[in-house]
Amino acid sequence: MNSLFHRQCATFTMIFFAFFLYCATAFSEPFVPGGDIGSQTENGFNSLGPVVEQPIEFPHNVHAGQLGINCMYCHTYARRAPVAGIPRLNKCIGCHQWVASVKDKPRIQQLMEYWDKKEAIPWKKVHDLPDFVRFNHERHIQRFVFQENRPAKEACGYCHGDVANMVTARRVKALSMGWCVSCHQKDHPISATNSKTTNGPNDCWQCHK
Amino acid sequence: MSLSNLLNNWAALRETRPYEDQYKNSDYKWGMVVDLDACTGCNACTTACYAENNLPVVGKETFAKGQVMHWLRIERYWGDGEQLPEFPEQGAQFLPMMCQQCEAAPCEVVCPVGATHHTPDGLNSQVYNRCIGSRYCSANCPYKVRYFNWANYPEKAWPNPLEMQLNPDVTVRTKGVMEKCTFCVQRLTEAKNVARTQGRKVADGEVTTACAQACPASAISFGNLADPTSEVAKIWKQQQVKLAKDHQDKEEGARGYRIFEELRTYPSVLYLERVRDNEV
Amino acid sequence: MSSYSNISRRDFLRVLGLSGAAATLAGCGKTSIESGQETVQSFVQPEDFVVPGIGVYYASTCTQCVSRCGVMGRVREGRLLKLEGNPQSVISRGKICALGQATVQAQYNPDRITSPLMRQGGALVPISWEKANQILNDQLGSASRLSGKQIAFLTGEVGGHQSVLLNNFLETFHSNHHVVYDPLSTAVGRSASQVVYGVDQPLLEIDKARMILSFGNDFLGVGPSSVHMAGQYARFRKAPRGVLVQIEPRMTITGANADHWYAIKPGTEGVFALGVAHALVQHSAYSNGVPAEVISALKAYDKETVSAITGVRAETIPHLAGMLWERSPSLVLSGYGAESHANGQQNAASILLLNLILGNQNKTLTGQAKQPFPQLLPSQGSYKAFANLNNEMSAGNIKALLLFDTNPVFTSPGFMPFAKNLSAVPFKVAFATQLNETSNECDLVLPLLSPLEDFGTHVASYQPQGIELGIQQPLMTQLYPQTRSFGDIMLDLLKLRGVSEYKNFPNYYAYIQTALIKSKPVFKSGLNDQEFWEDALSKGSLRLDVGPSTLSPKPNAVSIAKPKEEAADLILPFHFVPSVRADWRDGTHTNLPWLQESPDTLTTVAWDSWVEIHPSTAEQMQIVEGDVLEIKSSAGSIKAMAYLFPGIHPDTISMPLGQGHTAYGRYADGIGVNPFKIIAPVYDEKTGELAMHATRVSIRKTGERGRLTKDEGATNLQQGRKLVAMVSPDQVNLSKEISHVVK
Amino acid sequence: MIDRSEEKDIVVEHRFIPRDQDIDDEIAWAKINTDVLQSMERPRPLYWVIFFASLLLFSWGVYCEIYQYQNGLGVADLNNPQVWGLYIATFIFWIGMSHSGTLLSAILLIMHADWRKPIFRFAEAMTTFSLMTAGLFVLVHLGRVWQFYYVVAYPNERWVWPNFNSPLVWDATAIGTYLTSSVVFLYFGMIPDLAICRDAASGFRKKFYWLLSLGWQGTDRQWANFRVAYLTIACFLIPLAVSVHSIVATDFAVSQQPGWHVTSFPPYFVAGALYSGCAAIITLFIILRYVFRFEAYMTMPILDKTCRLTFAIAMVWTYLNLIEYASVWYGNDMYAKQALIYRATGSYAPFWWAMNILGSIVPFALAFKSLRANLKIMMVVSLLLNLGMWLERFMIVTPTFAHGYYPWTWTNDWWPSWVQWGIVIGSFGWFTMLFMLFCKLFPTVSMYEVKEMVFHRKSSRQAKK
Repeated sequence: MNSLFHRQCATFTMIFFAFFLYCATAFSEPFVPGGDIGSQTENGFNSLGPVVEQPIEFPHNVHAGQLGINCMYCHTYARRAPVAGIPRLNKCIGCHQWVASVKDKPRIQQLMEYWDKKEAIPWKKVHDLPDFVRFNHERHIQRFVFQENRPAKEACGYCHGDVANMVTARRVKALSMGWCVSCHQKDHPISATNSKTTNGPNDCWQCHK
Repeated sequence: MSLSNLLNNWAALRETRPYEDQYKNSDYKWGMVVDLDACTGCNACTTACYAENNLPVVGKETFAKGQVMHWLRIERYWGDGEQLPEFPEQGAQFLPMMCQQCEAAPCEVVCPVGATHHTPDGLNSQVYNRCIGSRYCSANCPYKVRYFNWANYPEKAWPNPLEMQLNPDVTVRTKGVMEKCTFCVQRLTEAKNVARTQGRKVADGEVTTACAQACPASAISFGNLADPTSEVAKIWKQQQVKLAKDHQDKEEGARGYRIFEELRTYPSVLYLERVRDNEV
Repeated sequence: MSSYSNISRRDFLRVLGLSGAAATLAGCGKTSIESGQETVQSFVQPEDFVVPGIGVYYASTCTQCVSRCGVMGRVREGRLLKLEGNPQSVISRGKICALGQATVQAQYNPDRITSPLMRQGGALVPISWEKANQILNDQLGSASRLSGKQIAFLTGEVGGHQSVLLNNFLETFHSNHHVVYDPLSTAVGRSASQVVYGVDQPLLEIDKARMILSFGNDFLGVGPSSVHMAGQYARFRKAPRGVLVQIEPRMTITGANADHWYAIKPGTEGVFALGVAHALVQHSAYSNGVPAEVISALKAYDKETVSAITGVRAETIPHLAGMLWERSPSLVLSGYGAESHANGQQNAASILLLNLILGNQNKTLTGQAKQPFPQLLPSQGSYKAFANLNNEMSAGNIKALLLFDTNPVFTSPGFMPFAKNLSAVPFKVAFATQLNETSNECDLVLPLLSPLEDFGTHVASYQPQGIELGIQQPLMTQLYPQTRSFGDIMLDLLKLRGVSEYKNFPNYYAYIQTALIKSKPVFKSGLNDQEFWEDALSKGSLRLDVGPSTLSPKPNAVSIAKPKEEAADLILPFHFVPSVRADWRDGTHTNLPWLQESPDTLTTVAWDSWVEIHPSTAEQMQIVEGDVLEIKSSAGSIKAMAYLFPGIHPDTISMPLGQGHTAYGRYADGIGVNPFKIIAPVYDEKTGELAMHATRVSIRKTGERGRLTKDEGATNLQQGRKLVAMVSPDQVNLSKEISHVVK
Repeated sequence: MIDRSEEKDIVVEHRFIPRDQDIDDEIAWAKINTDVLQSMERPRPLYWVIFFASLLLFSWGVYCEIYQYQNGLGVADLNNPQVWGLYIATFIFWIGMSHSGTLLSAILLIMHADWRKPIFRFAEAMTTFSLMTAGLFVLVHLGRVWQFYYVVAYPNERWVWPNFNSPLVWDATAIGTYLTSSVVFLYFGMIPDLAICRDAASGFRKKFYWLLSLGWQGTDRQWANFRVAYLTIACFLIPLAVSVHSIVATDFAVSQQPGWHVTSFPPYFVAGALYSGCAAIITLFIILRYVFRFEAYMTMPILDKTCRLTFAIAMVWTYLNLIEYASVWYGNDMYAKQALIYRATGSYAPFWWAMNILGSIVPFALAFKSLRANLKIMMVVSLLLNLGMWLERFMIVTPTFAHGYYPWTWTNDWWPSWVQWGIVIGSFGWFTMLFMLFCKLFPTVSMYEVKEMVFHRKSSRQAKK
């Protein structure tokens, strides 16, 4: 009992020191949030985002994987619009009316039904940023695919993950602010030929609207 | 986030005053000119602003409390002194007042969370989702052009199907955040994006704000001050108003001025004096 | 019934429309990252120029007022977001007014009616179109026994092919009983300029004038083409800078922009004009060309007499005369304020006489271009015709009344028992997008497409430059499947009447398409029919560049009476001047929230009615702002809060028209009071039009005090700050300036 | 329970204290313990009445806050020029209150003014509680209080710092530090007394005090450590106290508003803070003295000293106040001058005059010995002074917004809504509640320091002989 008082003091001091040390280290080293998400999803999936029920269970693994179709063949708006967009129905039909082999597959049947009804397919958003965020696919595609000549799979994959191995797309990256900023602060070569590098814009209004 | 990062930007953080030719080498510095001689006070600009920027209609009671949200307001004065004239014999004095996008903005320095800051284009940004609603910026704004969401306006402002009019490029602000005129930044961003893809700068007249586009008397003109060939840059030059000066030495005949220049806010909005014939 | 499936663009509009509804719910403050909550924009087979996230503009024509500006709408994800002026239209020159902007809210108004309504047991209940057509067939079908004067069509200033179909429909009853009621009709002014120039509405070249002397003409506010004239005004202000002098009892927007503004006794504008004329004809340069009897008649108008009558300082008259003398060409305008009095036409004529003396005709004042489509011109309203209709109704001669684009129950003066007579009419059909005081009283209400969902053709009655035939086209797919185009309904009615030549028109769209393609020769277009049509749609108008015609004025047509001073009225001491707000007009637009919220520019009051009273008068009567006053005229009385307003003649009080709705949707109902109801039965001697500004009233403090909903703070002065700096023209060098006015 | 029969002779008990002594140095140490501990015994019904009254006020404030939280700050009738209203005014008021404790316990400690010893404990408690109240107002006035942590500089997922230019960030930091350190200081200073309580108490109370007293035994070693630590914290606290209110002053001085942009604001605010703090001490002094029968410790001479101190500070404040007016009046800033004239003549003039009279004229009552000796008058005076100080804060915030640079937004008739009043009143309830709890849980008079005082006085008196 007698010496309790000093030990108590010591404990206090040690706690304080520990805290200061933590702050010092934390502030001097950038705090990198997990590139792969855990807590970001509502119904906490440890490595993948939630499975999204789509009107048609679209097999990315077949189109992007086995057939190796370029992302931007279907998501054609990505290079010229803020949103990558979903291929218009007649694009799907454009190919599938000639693909006899799968004509009787249930998915294709569904597809044809929509086409006959001349009705747009109500696809669900998988990578849905908050409404105050202005993300522009065009800028990123222009920079990384057309200027740096990276393969679309890599450029798109950085945010969308390895879609070629998914059936319907799932969100695999945090897409949180720190996650964006961590990349915007890196230096990227301005083009494949040029060794000069710049980092992404750090101005709030580039992404916040 | 890193300390080094902070220390590197410390100088920029403390830089609160523009200097000569600050925007010489940058692509854009958005600026505006309002010709008070042409302005007829018709309210077209204010309505255009409501339409473009998702401004909520607050209704009678809230309006009466002084909680209206017009980013751009038309002020009407009967005289410049402190004595009301018997008859306004030279007409009324109209003043379209929006955020002046100050170069040394009093609001920027005081925001605790940096929700309002200066963009490379010389705009005075407002990041809604960062704002915690301390209202210090509004307290410190000499022009009182910052508007606070005193209630959750979206709840009542757009009964279905009125909400179909909302502009998807502009956030709908909810309870407790500050907002203000943005020089229609969504239009600027779009124009810059198009220009950049084509590997060029935004050309003069390619983009303009909603108010300038609507104004039937073309009293408002908007453009890029960093580009000396643009219309606004020419007008600023011809009116001998320098962005980075807090008092202008002009010769006779120029009628450009900035409001509260002596407070060293360095606004980006140039007003042209209202010409009225005294002999009449 | 009316499907435009034959045009591909309509397809994409419809498909987008479907998912558009889903898209709207986004953008409303979602602050977290989601997956699988919202649907993506997806199309079946859109046009190539349709890219998600990027807006597309379509041209159309604004129908909010008679100007008929060319507009274009920004459409994204199938919904119309915003209206802009169409740069290809010479009327709007790419500009747009507040009223035009707000059309979007008429389109998305939550109070629109979405299906036909029928009166059952006093209340209006929704019915199907089959039922509605059934009723129409019974009442107006080929079996109908109505004829001649028994059926009447009461509309606003409807024009284009709408009026063509309408009149053809009436013809099938051997009736020409198309009554146009515009409560703010300019009939007096038109008749006056008929007298002086032989034309209805001469062309004003404001930008050419070096001085404008305007007697209550609000060309910047409620002028015939205010957006265009605002542009002209801006050029008029550039070097060589013109001078604007406004003379009126209550300051209008135009008056607020004048170099000098004079308050004058209401109704004495003509006298003042003759005073100026008298001062002018002293100089030989002006007297020649003016008939001798006019000059002799002017003798009586020496400046002292005039000053005594008008209450304007005597020395003003020679001063203004001198200015007109040195600043030629000038332009003298008479306005609604001067025309709406018992001596209205007299006033207007004497004012216009000044132009003749100054020789402005064919300089700043020319005739409009020759109109190739007179049948498409909007039919002009007149109070007289409306009053006659009212009498017929009370006599019970009207068996069926069709109403479109007008709200007489609200806008008819209080002394006229129109509502009562209306209820007596056996069959009343209203064509409406939204219920109002009038359609509420009807037996059948047919839901219309909003102007932004409908096709149409428009020829403005005032053509500022050449001829522009505005084409109105849908900017988005229709919100409510049950709503229909007025044109379609008229076509159906005509088919019901068994008129053969309309059989081959499936819908109004096809009708106007054919009609316009038929008129191709007039436009000397080299394109083939389809190209011609597509071109017209994409431009939003068909243009014909023809120069203005010359005016041949008749000076001696103006009769000049002896000047007489009106006796002071002791019971009703005040003149009552109802003011017209450019974006409210007669109250047709007070249901649009933006226009309610935007403060009146001169008083900064919003969401309310108010009584403008001069500070000196208020001081005498110990009235302060917010005092509830009772305004009493021979026709009735209303209550509203006082607002101290220096821009008004001390003997005059003023209230804005347009408020005081009782059944016009959530944004208009219960806001303010309706001054139409206290207008006294005073008529213009020559034309018999109702004199809107001739009412005399008395003021009584009720003792209540409220707080006006207004934008201005505790002061309306600059308090020594340099906010709106004023400078006189000789101190600035306008010619050196870079003008940024759209040509 | 105390036997109330002896009340009369207790009331006149100060008679036998010689005039030149602050305290009767013959008083027995055991008596000190019993006297102080009796204040912590089972409360009288009146206590509960007051306690629940203040609890009621507080819960009313809570209700108002919830209502405002749900419907947005609009319900407080704040508007474009009037963005802050009563919240910030009352915030400054409470921050000001908090300075008294530090003044008495730390500054006077350094200056070896030992008459502070009987009264500094409750002053410190006051400090802590008023700081807690002030902190609440910061949160209450935020538009999105659920995001308040954006202000704190900590390593976060968003990779953004707060804006270090903003006085509000300084505020958050300074107040946070000040609050923690005053709590530590208060607690630390109590440890020996808590040990006494531990020894006196029984049952669960014993456990409670046993835990808090950290095994204090009063050995020489402990006393030595204790003294050093206590002095250290005191020295640490003094600059903090000064800085806190200077920073609160910079909230205004840094900004542009006419009437705020004044360099003399920091000292002006600090003076005002000490001023209101001392006034509050006088109030509580009189109350405690009466309620707990502390006449033997909170003696008239000590009150006399406190009053004189207060008067001195009041004069400093008055001086700085006049400086502010003068510098505006003789300066050529037209806007500031207009604002000043508006305060003196505009629609808020009555408050302005009241503020000046209460702040600069009323304190002269403290200059008269006879008045100082009269508890009732002192009570009234001290309350008036605090009212004046609250009005000062109100005058700083509201009229400035009502008459800023921009005439279009001038307002003459702005008045806070019931929600604002509710929350302000609630804060007083909250403060009273906490303080009353403190009085019953902890010794409001520092027993060991009083013993020291008595001992020193006695020994020095004998030395004089």
